[in-house]
Amino acid sequence: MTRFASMRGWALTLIALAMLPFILPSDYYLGIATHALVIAVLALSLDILIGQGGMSSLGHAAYLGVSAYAVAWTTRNAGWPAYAAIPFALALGTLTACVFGVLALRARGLGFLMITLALGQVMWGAAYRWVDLTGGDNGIRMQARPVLLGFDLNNATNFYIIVCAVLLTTLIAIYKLDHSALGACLRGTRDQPRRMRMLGHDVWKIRFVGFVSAGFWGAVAGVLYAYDYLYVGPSALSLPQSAEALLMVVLGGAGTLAGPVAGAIVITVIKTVVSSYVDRWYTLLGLTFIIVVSVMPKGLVPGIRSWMKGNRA
Amino acid sequence: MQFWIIQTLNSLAMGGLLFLLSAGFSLIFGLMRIPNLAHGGLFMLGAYVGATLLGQSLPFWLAAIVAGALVGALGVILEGTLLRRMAGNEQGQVLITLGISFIIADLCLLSWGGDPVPLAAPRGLRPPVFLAGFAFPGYRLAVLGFALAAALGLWMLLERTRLGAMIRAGVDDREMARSVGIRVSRLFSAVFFLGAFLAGLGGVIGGPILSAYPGLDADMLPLALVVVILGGVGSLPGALVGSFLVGIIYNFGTALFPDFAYVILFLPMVVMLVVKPTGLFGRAMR
Amino acid sequence: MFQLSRRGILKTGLGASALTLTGIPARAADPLRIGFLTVKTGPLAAGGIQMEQGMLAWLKLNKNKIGGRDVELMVADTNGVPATTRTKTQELVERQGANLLIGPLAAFEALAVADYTEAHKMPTLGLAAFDEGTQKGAQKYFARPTSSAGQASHVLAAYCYTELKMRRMAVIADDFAYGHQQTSAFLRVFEDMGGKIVQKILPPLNAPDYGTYISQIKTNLDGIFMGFAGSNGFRFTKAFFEYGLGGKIQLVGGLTAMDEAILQQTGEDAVGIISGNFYTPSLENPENKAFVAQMNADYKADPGYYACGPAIVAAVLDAAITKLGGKVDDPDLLISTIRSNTVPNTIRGPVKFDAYGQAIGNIYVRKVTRAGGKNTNTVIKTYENVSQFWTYDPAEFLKNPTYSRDWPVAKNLEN
Amino acid sequence: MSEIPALEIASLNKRFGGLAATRNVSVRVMPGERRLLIGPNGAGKTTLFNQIAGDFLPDSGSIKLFGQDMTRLDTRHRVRMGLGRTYQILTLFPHDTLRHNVALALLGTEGGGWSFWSALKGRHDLMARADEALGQVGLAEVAGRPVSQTSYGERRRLELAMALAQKPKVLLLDEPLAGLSADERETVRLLLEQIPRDVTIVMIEHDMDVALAFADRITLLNFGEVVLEGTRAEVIADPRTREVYLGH
Repeated sequence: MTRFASMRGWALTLIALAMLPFILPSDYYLGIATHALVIAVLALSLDILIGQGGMSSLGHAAYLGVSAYAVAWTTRNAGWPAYAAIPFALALGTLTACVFGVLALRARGLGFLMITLALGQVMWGAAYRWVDLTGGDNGIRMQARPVLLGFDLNNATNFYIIVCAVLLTTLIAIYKLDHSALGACLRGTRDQPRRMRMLGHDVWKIRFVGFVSAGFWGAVAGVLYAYDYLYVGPSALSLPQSAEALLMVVLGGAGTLAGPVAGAIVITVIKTVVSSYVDRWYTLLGLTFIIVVSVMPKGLVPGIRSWMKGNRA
Repeated sequence: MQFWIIQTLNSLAMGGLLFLLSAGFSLIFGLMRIPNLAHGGLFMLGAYVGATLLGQSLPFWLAAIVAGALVGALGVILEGTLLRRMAGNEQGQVLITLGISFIIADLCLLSWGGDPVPLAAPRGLRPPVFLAGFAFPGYRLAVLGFALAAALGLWMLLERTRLGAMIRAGVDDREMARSVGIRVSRLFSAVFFLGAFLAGLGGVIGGPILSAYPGLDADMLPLALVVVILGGVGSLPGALVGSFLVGIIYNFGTALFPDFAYVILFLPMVVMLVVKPTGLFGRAMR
Repeated sequence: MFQLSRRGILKTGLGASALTLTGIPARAADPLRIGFLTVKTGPLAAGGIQMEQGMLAWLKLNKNKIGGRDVELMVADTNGVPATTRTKTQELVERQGANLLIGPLAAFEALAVADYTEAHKMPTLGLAAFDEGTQKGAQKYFARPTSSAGQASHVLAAYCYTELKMRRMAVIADDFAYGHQQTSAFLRVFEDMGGKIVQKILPPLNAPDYGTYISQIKTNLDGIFMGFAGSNGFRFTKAFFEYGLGGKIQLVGGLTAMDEAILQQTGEDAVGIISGNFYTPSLENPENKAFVAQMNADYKADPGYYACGPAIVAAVLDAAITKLGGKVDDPDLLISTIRSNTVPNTIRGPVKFDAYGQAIGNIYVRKVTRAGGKNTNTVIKTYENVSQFWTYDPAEFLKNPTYSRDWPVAKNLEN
Repeated sequence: MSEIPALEIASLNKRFGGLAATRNVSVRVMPGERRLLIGPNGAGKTTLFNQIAGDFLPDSGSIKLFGQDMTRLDTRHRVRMGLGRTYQILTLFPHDTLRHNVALALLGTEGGGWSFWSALKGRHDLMARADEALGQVGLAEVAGRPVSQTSYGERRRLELAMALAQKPKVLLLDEPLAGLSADERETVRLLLEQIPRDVTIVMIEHDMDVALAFADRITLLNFGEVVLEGTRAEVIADPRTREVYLGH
């Protein structure tokens, strides 16, 4: 029953997303929808760590940033075509996650949070300072989005469709991971690492694989980010970006598929739409953090679900 | 030779300032396991409030204490209303304190505007002191002295008073503290007051060097983090040694390896976390 | 090419009045929709708020009219984050139907939206001082009535060499593009004239303390050039005095190192500091006097680098749109009119544009004086009609790399 | 008998701060043997288990499984060598089904935990073997139920099923009967009896009625030290046993 209800919910959501280009009055709104869904991929990737692995990271934007820089640099400075730039960016982003994983997985809980934060700051510092490679604070611009498989991504609707498709792929992959043996092991290491060890599992390796797959999907978000904004600068891998991704996950509901997407949409709307009408939107964003965490500690999606259940009963 | 002497003095003076910044952060982190990301905001708020009080021609040291107390009171309110309910939920605490820091930053901007607000040092401490042929800012030496005095005071508080004994017990083992009848909630309020008080006080004392400006919070918070990670969580000697260590790394590091200035503090932090996650003086975190 | 021919046509007959008579009359009832990109939250908000204040003060003085049309000012807060800047730009252009844009504040923001505004043929009046905007990356729909990053540095270097007879100098600047470009421009002219930059210090933008850097400064210098942004110039100067160096070495500042926003806070320490800028509130022209009075009345502050920009932009726009009879529908015509105009009476003095969209105008060398407890950047020498290329040939100039951390190479550093 | 012991602990020492938790402990358990560890609370029984399992390393001494040294090995390698363990305090995955819990145990020893695409539920062979293991402990009917909806006794049996599913050669049982009703004890006792003799068992248990009947040999620990070791009768008869328990 609930399974059916949730499948129906997903189907409706997907149809709504697919209809968006025809409903929205202008490319501007479609652009905002695109931004939200791009960042939703980042939030989803972080949720592999948080929801399944129980590891809150404050350096997750690093993979987005590295991969976005890789796309921009190879496209702009080396003239690579997209089909070369994208795999390279994904590989580089994933490699970054491997290095981060080796360093950060020595600790748990707060220690883990602090290492990821420090590593993220190091990456930010490098992006800011390594001007030859990154253009420093000026960042790297790209002229145009590529044409992929005859699909001109410079058209807002086309790009939106691609982003939707990638988001859907991410959702399916995470759903599959969630129900796979690895997903089960990952949750096992989250809840009872000692027990998992006693059952013969390589806890470190399981966490590492979870960490790196989160990094991979973060890198996927980075590719989309680079093509979405056609610009990459240090702010793409800054602490606020990482913290925002964390907030999106917690806001929407960690460990759920819909949660991070909902969180990404809410935060994007506050930042882009609400900020046009409310001068003190920064305070509002802070209040959102506080209210959501205090009132719905499990996040919007589980919160609303249980509220609806309560109403029905 | 002069380079080494003056950079050492710089390191020590900056270490003193960092100690005032991070002692409270470390206490709260150690006892309550709250990574208080609003600490930079509280420090900045202290600086702004201090500037306003100085504008009312309060004496400097009184302004520092009043600003500290006001920020401390705010800390107690935040702890009681928002953070206590989040006990044990680190992720929730991180996000709430981050939210608080956003609000503090935005309201400071609203109240004091965007231009930097200077804080005047006490008149007698303004002129440079001449030591063996070169000048060194008198106020910075005073800050170093004050930080050492504050460290001594805190040490006395922690080692010689009943409150201190309870705090230490709580840092070591919270369950144990509870089981021997310490009212942990009241203790937490006290610690949060103390931590926020130190942040506010530090903001005023650091004011003549740093001045109050938007972004001061974001500039200071990472420093507090680095100090605490290097020195060890919840350890007063750790915070003191960590502060001086960061002062030394920053001053000599940026002078000797200018290309690494942007990451000079985070690289040692990563190394420390990987090699000795508890920091120099810290005990294992659960 | 296209620009030039368009300009040619304008010059050879189609005057403004002719256009109004022959073209579709502008509907004066419709307001002129100006998208204003600024920063009102986050660490860059100080400048962004002043930017908005400057714009509002000018509009108030001019009865909310530019080129005879009512203005609808649409202010967007970018938070100083380029991704947000891009979204906000899209909002202003696509949703709010802006006729033109003013801003954004920071160079990296401007770079992030440059391709977008070009692609959408959106006339953009730039404020951020970055050399790319009007040099190698010069854009068609862009004009900057303020200055490039290096424009005032060139002048200042010449002043230091010629008037102050300085020969050995150090440069210190924030370690980001704006700081690099200011110092590199200074370095180039100073060394081309025969001076030596013997020390180059680049503290990180978010340096918590300048003590360590000040301790490194050589003592046998004729002067120090400061390429600081935000409050860093103020913080550096204060520390400079704390370390007992005040008055011993002449400080010379770029566009923002001694900005009005921090001038009063710096107190007596500021006295005697020399800086170069395209504007200063003590200018005697009537437009400026009225503007400064308005700023003082509304915000109790003298306009500085950030506040003056929009007022200069507004005057340039006013002239161009008046010439066009209020008609702004054709972006090509609007931008070419802006660029081909000479505006005699902005608050910074006369403004005209070069072929790259950068204003050619006065650069003022100023010295801080103090009277009645108030600091003033007093003009001590005016260089007229200064190009962003200084005295270099533009074509030759553009063959070189854009000013950066590493170019021109400082050949005379002593360690 | 020159047979290689299933588990051989030699001169093991472990100190925590100033406290000696394990003092020069040497124990040899022969293949197929049922060994009971007894001793008052704090005698160091679970600490010893933790060191055998590899939760932490001893300061000195050695631990061998069938002659192979594993003193410094990772827990998971010990498990692969044939070590199994149940816990005194239940540490199961409460939101998952019993079947899922056993499947995790199977994945631990057999590998195959790296699949990130195919659904765990769809691994029919794995699930069948998990059901089989649950059948052995009489939990076949509730295999699809989440652990949180089962009784305490059922969870104890699930612990056993998870350990047995891994086909251990040496099984450490930490108080398998603790907290059970008389009926449940009897059930578990029967299950323990049914474990074939190719599994060597070392058990900590306070329920002397069951434990003494089950054990071949008994080791008495106190203050981290082996006080004595012998057959059931020897240990019961020894005055030191009374001393340790009554003197405490």
